[in-house]
Amino acid sequence: MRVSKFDRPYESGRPERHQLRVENISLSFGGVRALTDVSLTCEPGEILAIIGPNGAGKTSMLNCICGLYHPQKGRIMYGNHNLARTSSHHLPKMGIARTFQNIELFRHMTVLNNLMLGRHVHMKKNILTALLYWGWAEREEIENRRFVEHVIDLLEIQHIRKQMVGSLAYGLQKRVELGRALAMNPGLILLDEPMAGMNVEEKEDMARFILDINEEWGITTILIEHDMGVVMDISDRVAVLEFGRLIGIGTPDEVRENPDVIRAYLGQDHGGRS
Amino acid sequence: MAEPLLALNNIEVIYNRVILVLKGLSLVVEPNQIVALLGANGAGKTTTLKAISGLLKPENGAVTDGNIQFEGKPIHQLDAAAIVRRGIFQVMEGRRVFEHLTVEENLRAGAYTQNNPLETRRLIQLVYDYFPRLKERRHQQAGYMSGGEQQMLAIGRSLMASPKLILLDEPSLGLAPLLVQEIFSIIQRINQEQGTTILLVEQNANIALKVAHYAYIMESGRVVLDGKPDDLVNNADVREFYLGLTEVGSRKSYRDVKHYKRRKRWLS
Amino acid sequence: MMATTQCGVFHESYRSDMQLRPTTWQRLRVVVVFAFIIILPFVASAQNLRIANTVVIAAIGAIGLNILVGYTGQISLGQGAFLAVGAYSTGLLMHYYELPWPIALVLGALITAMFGAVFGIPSLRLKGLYLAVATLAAQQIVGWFVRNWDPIDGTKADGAARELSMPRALFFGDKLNDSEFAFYVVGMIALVIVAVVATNLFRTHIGRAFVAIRDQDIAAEVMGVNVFQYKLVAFATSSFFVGLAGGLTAVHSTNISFERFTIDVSIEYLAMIIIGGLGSISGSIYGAAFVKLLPEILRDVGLWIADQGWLASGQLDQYLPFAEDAAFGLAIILTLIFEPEGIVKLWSDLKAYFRLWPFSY
Amino acid sequence: MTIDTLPKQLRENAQRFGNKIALREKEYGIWQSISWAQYLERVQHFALGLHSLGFKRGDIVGIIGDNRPEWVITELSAQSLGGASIGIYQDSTTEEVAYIISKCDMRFLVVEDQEQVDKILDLWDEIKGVEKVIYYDPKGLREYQHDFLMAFPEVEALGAAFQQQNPSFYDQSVDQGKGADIAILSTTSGTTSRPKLAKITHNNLIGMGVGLTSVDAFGADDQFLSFLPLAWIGEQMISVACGMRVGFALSFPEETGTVQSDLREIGPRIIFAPPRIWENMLSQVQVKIEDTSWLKRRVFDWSMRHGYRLADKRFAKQELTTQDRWLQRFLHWICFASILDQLGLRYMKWAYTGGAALGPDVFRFFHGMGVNLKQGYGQTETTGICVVHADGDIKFQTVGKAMPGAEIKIDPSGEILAKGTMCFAGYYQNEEATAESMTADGWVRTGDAGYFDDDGHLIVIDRAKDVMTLHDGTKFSPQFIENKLKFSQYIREAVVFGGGDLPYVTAFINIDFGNVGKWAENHQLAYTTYTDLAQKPEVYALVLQDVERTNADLPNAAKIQRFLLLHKELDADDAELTRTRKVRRGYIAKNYQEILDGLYSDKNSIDIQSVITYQDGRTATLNVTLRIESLRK
Amino acid sequence: MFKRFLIITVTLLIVFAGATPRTSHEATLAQDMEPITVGAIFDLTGPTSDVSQFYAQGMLGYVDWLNANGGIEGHPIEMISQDYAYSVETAENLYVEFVNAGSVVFQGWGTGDTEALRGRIAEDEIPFMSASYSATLGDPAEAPYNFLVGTSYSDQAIILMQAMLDEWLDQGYAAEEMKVAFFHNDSPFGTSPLDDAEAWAAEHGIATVRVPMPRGATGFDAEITTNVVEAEATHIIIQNVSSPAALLVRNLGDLGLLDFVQVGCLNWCADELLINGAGDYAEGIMGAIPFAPTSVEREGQADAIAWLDETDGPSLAESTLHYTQGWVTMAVMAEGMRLTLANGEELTGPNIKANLETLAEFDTGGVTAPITFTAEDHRGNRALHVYRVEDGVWVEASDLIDLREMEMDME
Repeated sequence: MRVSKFDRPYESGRPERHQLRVENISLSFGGVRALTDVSLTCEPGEILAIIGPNGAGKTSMLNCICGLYHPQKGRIMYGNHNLARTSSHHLPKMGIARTFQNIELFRHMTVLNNLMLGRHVHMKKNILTALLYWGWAEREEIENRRFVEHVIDLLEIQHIRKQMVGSLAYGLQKRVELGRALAMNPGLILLDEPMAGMNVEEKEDMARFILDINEEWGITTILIEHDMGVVMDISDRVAVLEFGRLIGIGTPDEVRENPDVIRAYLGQDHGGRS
Repeated sequence: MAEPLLALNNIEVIYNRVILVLKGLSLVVEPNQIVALLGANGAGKTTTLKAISGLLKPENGAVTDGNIQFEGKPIHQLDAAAIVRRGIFQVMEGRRVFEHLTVEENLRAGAYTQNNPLETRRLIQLVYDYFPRLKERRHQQAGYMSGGEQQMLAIGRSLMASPKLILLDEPSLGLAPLLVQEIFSIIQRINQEQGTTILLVEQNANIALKVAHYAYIMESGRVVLDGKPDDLVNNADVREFYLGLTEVGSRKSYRDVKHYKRRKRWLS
Repeated sequence: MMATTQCGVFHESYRSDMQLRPTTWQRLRVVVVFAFIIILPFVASAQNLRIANTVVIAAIGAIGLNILVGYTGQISLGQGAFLAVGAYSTGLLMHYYELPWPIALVLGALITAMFGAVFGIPSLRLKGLYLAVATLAAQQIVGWFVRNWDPIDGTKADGAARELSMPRALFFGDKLNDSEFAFYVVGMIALVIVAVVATNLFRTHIGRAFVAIRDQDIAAEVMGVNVFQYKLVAFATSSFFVGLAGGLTAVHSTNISFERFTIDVSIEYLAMIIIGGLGSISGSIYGAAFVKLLPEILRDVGLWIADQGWLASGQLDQYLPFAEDAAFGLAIILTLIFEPEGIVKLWSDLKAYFRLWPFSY
Repeated sequence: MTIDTLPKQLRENAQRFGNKIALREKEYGIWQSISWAQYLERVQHFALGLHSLGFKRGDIVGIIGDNRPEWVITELSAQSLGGASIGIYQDSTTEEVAYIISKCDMRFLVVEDQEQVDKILDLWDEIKGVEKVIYYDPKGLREYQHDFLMAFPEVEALGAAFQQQNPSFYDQSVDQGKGADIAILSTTSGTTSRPKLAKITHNNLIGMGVGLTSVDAFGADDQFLSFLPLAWIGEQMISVACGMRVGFALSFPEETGTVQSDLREIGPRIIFAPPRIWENMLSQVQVKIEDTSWLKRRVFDWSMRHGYRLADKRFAKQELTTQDRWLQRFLHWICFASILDQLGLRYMKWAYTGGAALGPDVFRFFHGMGVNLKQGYGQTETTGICVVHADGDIKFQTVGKAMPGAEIKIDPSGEILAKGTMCFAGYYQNEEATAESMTADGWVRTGDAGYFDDDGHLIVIDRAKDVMTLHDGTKFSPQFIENKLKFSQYIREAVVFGGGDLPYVTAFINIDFGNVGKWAENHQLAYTTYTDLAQKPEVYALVLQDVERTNADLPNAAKIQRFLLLHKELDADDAELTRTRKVRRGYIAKNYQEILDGLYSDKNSIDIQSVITYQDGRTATLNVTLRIESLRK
Repeated sequence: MFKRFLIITVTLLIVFAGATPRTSHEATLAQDMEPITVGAIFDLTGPTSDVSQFYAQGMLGYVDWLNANGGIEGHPIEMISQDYAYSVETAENLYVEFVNAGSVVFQGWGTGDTEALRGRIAEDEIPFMSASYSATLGDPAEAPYNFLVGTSYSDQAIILMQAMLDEWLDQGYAAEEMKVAFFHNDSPFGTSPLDDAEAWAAEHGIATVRVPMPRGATGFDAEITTNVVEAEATHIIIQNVSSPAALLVRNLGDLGLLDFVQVGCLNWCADELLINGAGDYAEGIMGAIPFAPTSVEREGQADAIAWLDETDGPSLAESTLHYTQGWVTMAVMAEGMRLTLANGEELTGPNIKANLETLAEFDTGGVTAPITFTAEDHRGNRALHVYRVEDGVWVEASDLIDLREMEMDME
């Protein structure tokens, strides 16, 4: 069976997309408040950026959404599920994927295997067939490989397909991590500083990929990013956190003009490519 | 021209005995200057810094060819500790501070080459002058500070060794715009007031070219372009691939990025 | 970048791309290995074949341990215990239920798998050294059980010594504990199956999940891997193979006593996978061979040296056996210093050296 | 029914080979294949799709893009409808593209991706006649809402629907085709001026295929990787003409950047590549050998020494002794096999170089390693090739003998003339040029000067008009000197001037960055960029040695007296090379008039302003000071 | 990379160069007759090496002495031996190798290997002796080819208890007031005598308790507190090797219990090493010692003393009683072979077994009680002297206590 550039493999097998509603969540670690009464929504298909100074609680927010932290107060509703009370390994089944700020790839696996792990939830778990690698297990591997190859093509990482992730440059690792999340064929993707440590050229690539997955694959995207150029260009809406509180949310233009945001985060030279 | 403070001559770096990372890389750092090293990820910038500071060995890397001269003397055979004693201090990417120590303990740890307690006190005061925020948090555990404060601490700690040359690896990584501006203006002040030479690796070409006296651009383990920032910002490739400017000089929108790239020429 | 393939080898389907041995050379190596395996029993002396058999058993056990330690990153000091469970359950099944040995072997391995899964439970909370200590408990508990559990005595006419007396296992009329040839056939078939099956495992999502847990358990969790469940599966799978090795030890012996399954054995197996290469099936086999053959080779070399008359006979042999221990320790230290990734890395370096011939990158 | 057109051949092949693989493309990690039957089906659909869109007999479809199945499908589709295709180099500037499009009155364009679509959009106002632009890689095109844009599968779907309605239309259309119909237009390499469009007929292509395959009997099972631009006649000649004739599988690489590894995977048995490719491979081997360990280098040196000895024996047509043959096998086993493996040449049976002259040293090197490398000679006007070495009759100074079906003669002025089935049908809409290119009795003027040696092998001197008359009256070929210079591993490209009004011989030289860089590293010479390295006095001294070595074999008047190392590599984007990477001597002379003047003055250095062109058409000016090295006593 | 290969290879070679593990003790006196091959394994580096090394020297010493004195009917003995570090697996490997090399009899060492090889030697018909004295091994129905030269552990324990009981009664206590704690190695070796000993104690109204001694323990205070102090044991019998036994004795001494509790050792700790290890605390400890300690003079030690002297070896006292133990064990095996040859029979396992079974009241010069094997009983004797440590040496503390005689008396 030929795989064509005109295929749209992401159109089948993806869980339904829902609105994400974060409702009054508060999170604290032993008295230190990371998030205080934050509420926001993210509509299906939109790109929502979360910005804010270092330590404002942006990553904590993502961790709450994907089940790594459980907020003490509030709900995070995705469809009928309250994510605030769900273990993180259940999230992929609901179609939620994420990447990490400090790259949490499986360093001793090839790029291909990292991406194949993204397909984990789409594969049936049966240790016996796995051991024998007979027929069924092999077919399943091949089917999922096909999907993964589309991700590889999208992210232009063909040349490193069979390299160990640990040996790759930082920028490529970021790309692979995005690929791994994408391989899940999620409905909602959470990206934690996808462009940190990249030069303009690499950021352009990454922006292109994010737009591709958002517009072509139709994946709802929530991202944390410091580069205002990128944030203002590609996001539909921007949420601003400071000291664990939401101090503004709106379209890039609205946020750009918000005095609180300028004071806390942007500075005078805001909106520039810095 | 006076002898350069640091000169890398044709160094070749190989990791794990087979992976060639730097090939025939040469660059020169003049005293009292800020020299920026720009380039994409994987171009070998961090490797270059590690080659200078002797930190390749722990990562199974080795300078297999060429030499590195510091104040006219070869240092590429020395181990990391000896290089620090010669006056080169590397501030690692990702703000590696001692998380369980307080700010002040971190600074004292940075002064381990100092034997004179008076001098140590003077240096701590100096660091606090540059980074008032650190003074505010002097008794706080470093691990609980925000990314920007940790970055400040990492730079401050490097000052404690009174180095002649600071190797600064991506000070802006993961920092909010306001903080980036703040840190870079401090870096510039340190360079001007202390006369400390700085070799700066940075992805944010915009700000790096603003503070640097000279810059090198690396691609695939080689220098492809070098020159004064003023010249470089006029180079078409730098403008397009490092500054994100369009032909007429306005900022390109990230929405309009193409799926193909123009070939780079790297001519100047 | 290093090319991993050879000129003229290309894949027109994912199936062929995902094959284990795509190039001619790799296939040739497989043929050579199989030829060696088949010819060996016909040319080796009985005692050499016996040594080969101990290597075979050790290799199966080492593969099992490597699945847990090397691939999944869960350190275990309970190898001896798991081997004992395999050996005793196989033996007792044969003794009390008079099960044919192949069935007893498989059931024994399954019992060990369950046992392993139970001892994997602490891995939910414990990591690294702490988990190692927890598995050490398995060693102690099993040791105690073996020394004190009455049914083991019952296998003998009088219950003086606590050993399991093994009923005879026959393979085409030959006793497995007597005919080294017969055992070689059985053991080698088992090893080949285990090696293939374990290799297959790591081509699938289940095996990948194991490695993911080792490399980044949080990320694995976020990818939908139920980390705890998979750790238990890893413990069970590993223990299954270890139990099989234990069962084979049992059918290879006339009596089994707890002394075969002490903590020393656990450490010896860890040495095998460290020297051979963590996270590598073939490394497990190399390591098992190295650890089991090193003393034999040392002995032959020593003997040869003695034959040359280079050493005065008599006094020296009193303390020279320590050379064996020293060599052992040295091998582990040298491995850790020079090639922490083990023999398998040396081998792949060697292959790389020739693959890139006559270039060096 | 005779097979006189390529579409007929395709139909025949689909019948004969059925499910055997015809096209193979590295995509999504594997070599996805298309059988001959599928190939025909896709051509049918696409052709009928084009027909539905209004493609008429005699129309010309332009193709811009990397080598992909869609490229040849488009070509065959156009031919099936009685039209022709023209390949446009994908790195062509917008100006070049516009020229060709308007020259052909093109209505249909098939392009690869966003890059090419953008190029067309930029030109849209200039290229009025174009009706449809069909793309085959949709990446990044989701927001392009132009009516004239169509995806390749859409056209195929149209065609499939048409086929339902008119099941016999395609076959009728193919049957109407005649051998004398134009199959493709091919741009001449244009070292001097704007490209001309040569009309190549089906007869030409098939005739060329018959000729070449009768010299070397390719088979249906031989592998071939199509990685050179299909717009180039050389690529058309092997992959389309010969490939279609014998039915071998055509493989397309994944991307331009992966050609090396794709070549290695496929391990082709046939390759036709211009000298540049061979020179690159040599340079790659040289750099890597420099860097390898002592033992490995010794093994290589020893093997090469004996390899050369055996190759020379073969060139001299001496019988190899049993001992020699065993030595050959041993050398192959111990050294060459693995090098060839890494280069992807391990299973090479017939390797050709053509399009320009290959330096004898490079030629000998590959023969030393046991590669059956042959020179071919021809030009666009002779469908790429008309003279070639036959097996066992290889001489490195010559280009071999005329292929079956071709005749070669030298006219009194020394120009090489060719005649035969592969000679083209004239230039498209350019009677004047057509007339100039042929003699009255139908011989094609090649424009090259040459002669036959004692064995009847053709020896090509140079472009006839490049042959220079030196101040003492002797004639000399600059290309000869250039190739001699290029023997040196430190010299990548050279442009030699002299003759005519010029009082002595001079040269522009491009250093080989890899090898000179390596040399600099070994000699503790620090450098940063290409420009920096090229202007080092030490590098001048290094190159000087090679220039002197070249001079030693040259008559006095032809000796190079002054040279300089250029600050940048000659580049097709700056129009200094043709798209097939041949030096455009005239353009360079004009463009670098300042430098040339400097070479003929007493100055030791000159300051110049040089303009470089970026791919997107932007230009930038560089200010450089170039040193001049003088050999005058 | 090759540099590293080189370093590793060279280092390994250096290590190799230092090793000659297996030794062949061939005739030192020129003899024409065909040598007799005897396989033996010793623990020279393993957990029991402290005692096994002397046992090994004794056995090898006897072989050399015998060869120097005419061998067995003119045949020299070629002993092939090797360290097996108490690894059962290695023992099995070596057994197969030595039997293939022509061993007609085999000298084993520990309980682990003896038990593991028991079935195999019966099938291979190889007469087998070892320093493991489990009572089972003396039962030909269970272990047809095993022979016990020393008194079995069970018998040792019973004899020791008999001696203890005698003293206890002499001191005016009743048997019912006696309570024996068996401190034993936590292994088949350690538990081997317990069932029999407990049965005997029960018969005599003596209370008992088992106390396992964990391997590698650095102190036994906990065991002592529970099982001696709180349970008010009056006697302790140790079935373990010398080092842990010495440690136990020191612990007892440190706790001041030695004045209240009588300690006794079975043979693997009742030796010179215990005295070295326990120092003054060893005073008064009783020992069930089947092979006479070096501190008492026996006729049977004379040859060994002379041989050690002749070969400039260490003194017998330095070589401990395990030297004589090895010496005598080999001597008994040699006697079996001598009888076979003397009877004109071929030297095969079954023949040697049959001839050993004719051995009656074989005198070992007083080192052990006379040895008698029959087809029904492979326990060489069931008698020994109980010893006691006095002034730092073992002195005889009882007459020969012979269980066979006692049983016959009872019948």
